[in-house]
Amino acid sequence: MKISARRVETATILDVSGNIDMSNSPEVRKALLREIREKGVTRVALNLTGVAYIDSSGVASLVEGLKASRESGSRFVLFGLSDSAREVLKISRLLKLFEVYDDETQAIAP
Amino acid sequence: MKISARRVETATILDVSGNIDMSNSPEVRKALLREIREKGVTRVALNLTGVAYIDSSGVASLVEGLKASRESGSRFVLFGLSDSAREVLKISRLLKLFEVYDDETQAIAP
Amino acid sequence: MNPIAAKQPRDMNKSSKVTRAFLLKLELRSHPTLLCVIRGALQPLVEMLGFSAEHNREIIRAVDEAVANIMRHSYQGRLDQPIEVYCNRLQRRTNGEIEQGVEVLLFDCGPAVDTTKLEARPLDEVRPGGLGLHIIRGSMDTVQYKRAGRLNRLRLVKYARTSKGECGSAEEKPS
Amino acid sequence: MNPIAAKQPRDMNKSSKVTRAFLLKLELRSHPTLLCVIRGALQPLVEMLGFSAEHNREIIRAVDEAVANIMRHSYQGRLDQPIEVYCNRLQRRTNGEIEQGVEVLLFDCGPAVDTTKLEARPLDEVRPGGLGLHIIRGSMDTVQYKRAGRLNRLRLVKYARTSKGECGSAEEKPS
Ligand SMILES: Nc1ncnc2c1ncn2[C@@H]1O[C@H](COP(=O)(O)OP(=O)(O)O)[C@@H](O)[C@H]1O
Ligand SMILES: Nc1ncnc2c1ncn2[C@@H]1O[C@H](COP(=O)(O)OP(=O)(O)O)[C@@H](O)[C@H]1O
Repeated sequence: MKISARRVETATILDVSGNIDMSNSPEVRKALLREIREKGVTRVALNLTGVAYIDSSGVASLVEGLKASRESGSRFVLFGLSDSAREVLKISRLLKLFEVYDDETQAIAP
Repeated sequence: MKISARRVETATILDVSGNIDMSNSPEVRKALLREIREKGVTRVALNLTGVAYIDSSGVASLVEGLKASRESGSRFVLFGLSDSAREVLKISRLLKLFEVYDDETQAIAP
Repeated sequence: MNPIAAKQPRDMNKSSKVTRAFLLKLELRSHPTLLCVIRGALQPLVEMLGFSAEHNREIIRAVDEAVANIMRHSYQGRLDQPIEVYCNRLQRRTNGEIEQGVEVLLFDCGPAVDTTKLEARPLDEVRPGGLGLHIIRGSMDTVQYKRAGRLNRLRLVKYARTSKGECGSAEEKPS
Repeated sequence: MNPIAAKQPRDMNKSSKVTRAFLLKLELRSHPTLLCVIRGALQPLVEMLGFSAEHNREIIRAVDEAVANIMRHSYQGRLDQPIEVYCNRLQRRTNGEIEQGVEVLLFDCGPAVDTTKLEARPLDEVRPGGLGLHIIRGSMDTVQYKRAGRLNRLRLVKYARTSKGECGSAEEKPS
């Protein structure tokens, strides 16, 4: 799993590739919280295009990201979900809780 | 592994997807020989774009295809090779023996 | 040496209409970086059995979550403890139709699972964690925890629906 | 019940500078449709060990060809015979540098391999077949066939080259 951040105006896009499971979800959590709490960032978009699989510990990291963004008054959005990622959010009854977009353009549109 | 044939003028394109190994290389061999021996077909192009892995039994099927095409006076060409497919042909010293193209347009160009 | 090795389950041939064929056994340690190895082995295996792509993903997800729970709870994060995964192909005859299924058995040597703690939490509260059991139960037809001697055994079973069932399961469940 | 199960190899700890850690054991039957399961398990495993993508593919290819040979030659196409695959992580110290390696041990219960037949054929003749051994030997650092009691054991070892070696191996071999 690799994760890296890029800045597009006042949004940060976090690109992840590889699978997210118990072995690396703490890294995802750390990167998410760091970017969300960064000053001046109004939106953090997590790019899951390169992620085929997310387990429940990965989902837990996303929920932590969401809570942190609510605290800091910024937006946390997801895009590029695989069928598997969508299913695990759905079965966890969290799909409607997240702002989910198809692609980057939509995810960072004003 | 799935294999299907389509006709483009006097050429036949065989699209394969999945991996080719000992469990299914006889199917590949059969499909290849059938198309190569088909009357009026001047060229058979094997589309390996969807094939990540070929083992030595798959390579053996390709060699049989090549021999059959020489017998029938037609051409047998490959395109869309993955790194792995290229490597197994190279290590078998067969890469130079085959006509290998990058894509379909080149593979069926007159 | 390995206490698990001798304990191949022999108690599962009771059900008369179900036939069972051994497909694969995996032995590994309780290190989370090995979860991807289990998924990598299981993916082509369940694909072979004729499950739909969505059912494949459910099976992989359930096994992954169940092994993660063994690592986290049964072994409390220790990285070098033994885990065994057995995969069997099942066939059963229902109403004259043959259904293909898969049975995954997970063994660990941790302390007996406290079954009163095996509670999937209600999902209306939004908080991280506590989703694993919910995912496992929602993905498989059978989820059975059992103490077998000094081992914990988790039995997961899922059948591929027949064409009739396939339609039924394609419907959206009310949520 | 399984004759292989009791025969875990214990003869490999002789070399003093090499440390070995168990990673994975796979047990399966000699059915070619299971080759993809072995590749599926090994791929993430060797990826973890820090091999280059090309070396990863070489290891997977060697193991796949070796298991195919067991199915074809040792078991003569019978589909229900036992095969065991052990994967160990190796570390060795050469010139003060630590090299990561992988050891794959394959066991089968077929008749003793006739080592005089283990001949990779010359490649100048173009004909189908006879490529497996050539691929296995060209992909791994060590390829050792050995009779171990009533079992055949094939030992495959490959080390990830250190940064120095990496440059060297990137050169085209003369062909
Ligand atoms: N293999 C196991 N061994 C022991 N306890 C378990 C096991 N699996 C689950 N549990 C118990 O069930 C609870 C719920 O598990 P789960 O839904 O996966 O959520 P989480 O792992 O995030 O707590 C766990 O907190 C634990 O107490
Ligand atoms: N596991 C094995 N058991 C017995 N004989 C083997 C085994 N592997 C290889 N051989 C022998 O080595 C020969 C060369 O093998 P290989 O190069 O893989 O080509 P092929 O399998 O196409 O014959 C085989 O024909 C067989 O006689």
